[in-house]
Amino acid sequence: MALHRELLRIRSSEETIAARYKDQEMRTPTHLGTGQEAVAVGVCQALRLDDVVFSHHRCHNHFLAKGGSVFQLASELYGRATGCSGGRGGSVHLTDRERGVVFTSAILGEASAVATGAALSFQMDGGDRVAVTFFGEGSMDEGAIYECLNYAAIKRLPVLYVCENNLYATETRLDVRQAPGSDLCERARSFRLTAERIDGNDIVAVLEASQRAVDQLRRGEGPVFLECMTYRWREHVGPYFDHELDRTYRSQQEVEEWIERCPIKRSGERLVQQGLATRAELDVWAEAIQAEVTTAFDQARQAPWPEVSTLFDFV
Amino acid sequence: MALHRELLRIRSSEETIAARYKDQEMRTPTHLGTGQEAVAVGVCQALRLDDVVFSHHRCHNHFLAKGGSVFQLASELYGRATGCSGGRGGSVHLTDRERGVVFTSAILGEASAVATGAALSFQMDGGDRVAVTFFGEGSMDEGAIYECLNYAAIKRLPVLYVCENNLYATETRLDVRQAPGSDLCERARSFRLTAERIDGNDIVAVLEASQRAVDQLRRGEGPVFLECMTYRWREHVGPYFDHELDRTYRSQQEVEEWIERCPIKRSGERLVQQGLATRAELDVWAEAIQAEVTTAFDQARQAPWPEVSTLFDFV
Amino acid sequence: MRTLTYAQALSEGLVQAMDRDPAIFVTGIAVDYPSGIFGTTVEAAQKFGPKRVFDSPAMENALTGICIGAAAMGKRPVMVHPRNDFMFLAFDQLINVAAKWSYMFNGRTGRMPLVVRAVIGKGWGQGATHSQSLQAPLAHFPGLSVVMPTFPEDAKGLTIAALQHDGPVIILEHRSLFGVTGPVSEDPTPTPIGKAKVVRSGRHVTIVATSFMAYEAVHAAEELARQGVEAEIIDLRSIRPLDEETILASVRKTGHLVVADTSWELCGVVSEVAALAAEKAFQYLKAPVKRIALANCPAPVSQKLEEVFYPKASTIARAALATLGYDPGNIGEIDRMDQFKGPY
Amino acid sequence: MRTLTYAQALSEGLVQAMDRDPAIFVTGIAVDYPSGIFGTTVEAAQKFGPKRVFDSPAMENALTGICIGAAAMGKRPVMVHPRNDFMFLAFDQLINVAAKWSYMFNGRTGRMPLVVRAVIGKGWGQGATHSQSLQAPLAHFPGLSVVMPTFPEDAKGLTIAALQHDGPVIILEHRSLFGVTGPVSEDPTPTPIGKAKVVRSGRHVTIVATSFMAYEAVHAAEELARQGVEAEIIDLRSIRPLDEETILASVRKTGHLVVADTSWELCGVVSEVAALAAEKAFQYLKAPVKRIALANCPAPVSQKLEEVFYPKASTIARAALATLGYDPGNIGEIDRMDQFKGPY
Ligand SMILES: Cc1ncc(C[n+]2csc(CCOP(=O)(O)OP(=O)(O)O)c2C)c(N)n1
Ligand SMILES: Cc1ncc(C[n+]2csc(CCOP(=O)(O)OP(=O)(O)O)c2C)c(N)n1
Ligand SMILES: [Mg+2]
Ligand SMILES: [Mg+2]
Repeated sequence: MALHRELLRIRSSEETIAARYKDQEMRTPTHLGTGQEAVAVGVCQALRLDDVVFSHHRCHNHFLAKGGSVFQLASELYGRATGCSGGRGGSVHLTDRERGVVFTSAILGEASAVATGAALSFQMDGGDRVAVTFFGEGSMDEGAIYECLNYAAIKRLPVLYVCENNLYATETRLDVRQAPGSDLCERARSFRLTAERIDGNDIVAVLEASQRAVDQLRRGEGPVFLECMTYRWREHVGPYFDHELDRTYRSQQEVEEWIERCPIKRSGERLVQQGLATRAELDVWAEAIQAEVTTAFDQARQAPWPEVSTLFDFV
Repeated sequence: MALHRELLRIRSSEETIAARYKDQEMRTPTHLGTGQEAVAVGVCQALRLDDVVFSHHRCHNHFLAKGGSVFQLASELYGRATGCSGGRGGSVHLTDRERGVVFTSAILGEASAVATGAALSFQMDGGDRVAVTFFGEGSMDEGAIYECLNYAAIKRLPVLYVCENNLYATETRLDVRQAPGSDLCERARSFRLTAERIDGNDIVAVLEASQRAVDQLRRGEGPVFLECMTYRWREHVGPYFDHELDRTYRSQQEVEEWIERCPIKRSGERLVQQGLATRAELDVWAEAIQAEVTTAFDQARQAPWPEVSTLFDFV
Repeated sequence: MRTLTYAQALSEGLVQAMDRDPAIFVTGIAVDYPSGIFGTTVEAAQKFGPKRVFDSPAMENALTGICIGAAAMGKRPVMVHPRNDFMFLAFDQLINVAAKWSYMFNGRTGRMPLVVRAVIGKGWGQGATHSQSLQAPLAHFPGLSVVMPTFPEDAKGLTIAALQHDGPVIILEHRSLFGVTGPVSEDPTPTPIGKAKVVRSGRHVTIVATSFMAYEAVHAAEELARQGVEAEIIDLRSIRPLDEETILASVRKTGHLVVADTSWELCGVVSEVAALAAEKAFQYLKAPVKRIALANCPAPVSQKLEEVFYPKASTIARAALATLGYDPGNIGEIDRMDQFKGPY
Repeated sequence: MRTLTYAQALSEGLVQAMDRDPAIFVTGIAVDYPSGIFGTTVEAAQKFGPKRVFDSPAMENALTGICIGAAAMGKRPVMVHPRNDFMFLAFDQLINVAAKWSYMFNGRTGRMPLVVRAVIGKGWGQGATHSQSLQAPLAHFPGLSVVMPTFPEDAKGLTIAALQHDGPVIILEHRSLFGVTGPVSEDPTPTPIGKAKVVRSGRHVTIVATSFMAYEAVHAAEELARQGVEAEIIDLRSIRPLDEETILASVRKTGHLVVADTSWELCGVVSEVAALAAEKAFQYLKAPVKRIALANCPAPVSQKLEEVFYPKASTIARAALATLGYDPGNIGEIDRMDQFKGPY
């Protein structure tokens, strides 16, 4: 139930951004995670507060799932001083050290290397903290990721590589970026990582696989690669659905099939089947959460701008 | 027999460099290929004049095996205008376009990407030319190589990746650079290349594997990765044997075992067994070739320096 | 002459060059999209098809090497970076291979006709890693040509020139200029690489500027004219090779120099031009040179901070007045409202 | 005070810092070899063992990110590049991540105590891709500190300072200086980052130089003294932050400026310093500034070409005489014979 609430909180936040982004007041290129919430929530639920996560350009889900606040996210998008990064980082540069969100970056591969380094320091310190890096299958086009996988395997670092395979990099299909029959898990295994492909839209499947992975990491048995099959509902960057802008790189039918596999819908149905909640209750939760989110956004929009005098702070 | 002569020509050249380098007149960091000759000769014998090769810092073998001249190599090392690169490139920057030696580079990964691009242009032009890149297993530590393998496999480029696995990168053992049980061919296969590991000190094995590979490339059936197991006799850079400088990163015994597996000794024995030559004849060849090589080096040492007035040519 | 936008001019230059030279191909991420690098590769993709305009995985490092290899074999690759910030991943190939290619082998392995296009500068809230301008670090290295078209005619002209050049050329295109319109000749007239352009002549002060700052300088000059100051505006266009003569001739005439660039000051283009004057036109300088660059910090996202981070037309005008000893105070509201619409 | 070589000083600084701060570790290729980066990591490796000094695969890009991640979690990584030319592969992480780290998140994700050591400059016949000096491209970007020790005391002092700094610091160490000896204090005295040093004072001409060129400048000054010219030598030491005051104070005093750096001119350190004088000490300049840099081409290998490619003590001395209007002709044979022994 906590999981479902988390899914709802993220979904409402992203959809609220989608609605408000069109006002041209959030002046920061934004990549919405609608449709991929189960990966973020499933993985983060398997983590402790002192575990750390790193993410790429599509990072809102991960920031929120690890405990980041909607108000701080909204403030960051509005460029306000109350943003998680003081309004300086924007949509793609989120952080919340208290919650273990260390670093997100809009350049492919960067955050995965940084996460691998966090794991190196955890290993040096002993203890059983783990580092997680969320990235899209597009990062598997970059050489940097293989340097990371190799290094993590050599040193058996406690790092979890979570690849959200949503089939597209911007508007580019997999077949432009991988030879026929490619298997990302096989690549990871060739570097001697444990690797598993799962349904990224099934919150329970993600949670269970993450728990297995995190247990392995805490036992010091080497890094894990999780390939989570999922799908981005909206355009690559910006608030619209592709069909609203007549984009044709993927078919409307394909999009709708994936919307059918909505991770939240599935989570809700499961709760209902298991008698843990009624449809009515789910709707009540959804409305309550949407109300909280709306308030957070309204407050963020009223929040103060950064002082011009702070321009040179923290260079 | 031609193969054996080629092996001898390369061996004498490298050993002549080793002897003369100590005079401090070849002012260019030099990585000798002694012990690895069979890879260069076996692969290049499977190529046509209009095929092209690319190499890394340990490139003398490949330059010579593709038809480069000993005099031009020696001149390059002596920094003379008659060098293959006019004395500007030094040991690690050799070229001979007429013979199909395009580019060699001392920075890991560079030449493999450039070779992949040559193959792209061959594919665009139609025809059946192939590009070959020689590199050490150390390049498999760099992300760039995986970008190349992925790209070549996606486009089915006519490029042959020849990895000379001599077990060390400088003085670093494989276990520092690869997780236990790693298999470089498996990595290449995970990107959907055809991959094969062979005995790089067996000239016939290398030639046959190269012919199979080149046939596949000419047929447009996609790139091939050859892992050639071999061994560097002398120090990583410079003219000495490691034991002469009391280096301990590898055991004297290991070195001697590999010297036992000398590719030239094996090739000679094969010729004798097959009755194609007598030991005496082999020695005669060796002396004749050594004489030619000595002359080439003597001439190179007498060759003119580049004119100072040419400093700014070809910027 | 008909007017085109900067984006249309880039596109036309590319298409005309590809028409004449079948060795040219275009690759990089998103080049074959309907949105085609802000529209600049769309016509080329339609006209020449996937054999000559093709998408790629995100692999900046190796893809640069691949383009170099293709160029070595006789092609003229155009590699495009939707953001020049990604190009750091290609610096090894660009600087250690392409820039050295013809020199290091004494010309024996041929020339290196590689063209790299990259988008620089601010859109809105692009932040610290999607808004940089890498001309200075790139131009530092002999063997590369680095050009920065400001006006549509040069967007086309430098594209044409780069695609006729036989060494590597990097074309840096400013995001805020893509919509700017200007006259562009129909035929493929190259803009010479290594030649700056006096876009407005004047006798009181020389303003040397690059890319979007040259565009801003023109607005600044109009305001200055209203105040009786005749500024000579030099659009640098090429960073390497640098057109020393055009700069020095102007400084000798005006004795006053303001330099404005889209990047930072330290070891930047502004310092290069100022140093040139101090070394080779020293006797003619009547006042200290003035450098105008980005605030000395990474680029913030928040609009309130962006406003003070980026220099504007008014910054240039005030600096010009100051070097002339006039009161920089009374500059009218000359800065254009930012009309940019997201998301990028 | 006892004298140490530059290499010994680098080693001592590292060891003393590691003694005091258990968070420091050293990695990069070859750091644990018996030859340990020209001897500079050998004692550290022996004393602190493989947990704190460990070899790595050749993976400059990700390893830099890995060091950044470790630094973010409280370590003080020292990443070493046996040649700074390999560092291009790390530029994305260094410039887009490390340099932006603390600013882009408004300090909320902590500071970035990363130290990167890299060997620059000529050994012998290192050629175009193993002899560069990347201070200018790196210093261009706010968020990085870039230092270049010349004398052993600063080799130690800047190592100590870098390992106490809470932002990323890049230490560029010149290959030709490793054998140079000089007095070095026993205790861990940091050399302040951002402070240049007047290594010789004089009233006729200011010579601002970096790294090996500062070393050469000292020799030049001796010859100049023999000719009655008192040169003030400023060893820049830090490129970013740049010590404007020390430079300006000297220029105000002498009115003559020569700048010499180990890299190229265009958008280089020589231009930065010349521009600074032209902007902020203009009234005091009595003659054009003179920039001394590498020949405007990649580095050739052949000894005969290397001899004319690299500026030397005599180049500096002649330039100083020229700016003072004296005959630069009569400079004695002051250039030291190249004693370098191979292979690298
Ligand atoms: C090094 C680098 N190259 C290119 C880009 C441009 N870019 C931004 S997002 C993106 C696609 C990423 O796709 P993926 O990793 O699958 O993540 P998704 O957007 O699908 O969630 C690209 C190519 C970049 N940000 N960084
Ligand atoms: C990008 C890069 N990183 C590091 C180096 C330094 N380096 C030169 S040779 C070498 C080892 C290469 O080993 P390998 O590729 O196996 O070739 P081998 O020397 O064994 O023939 C290294 C690390 C380099 N040249 N380029
Ligand atoms: Mg994707
Ligand atoms: Mg090896």
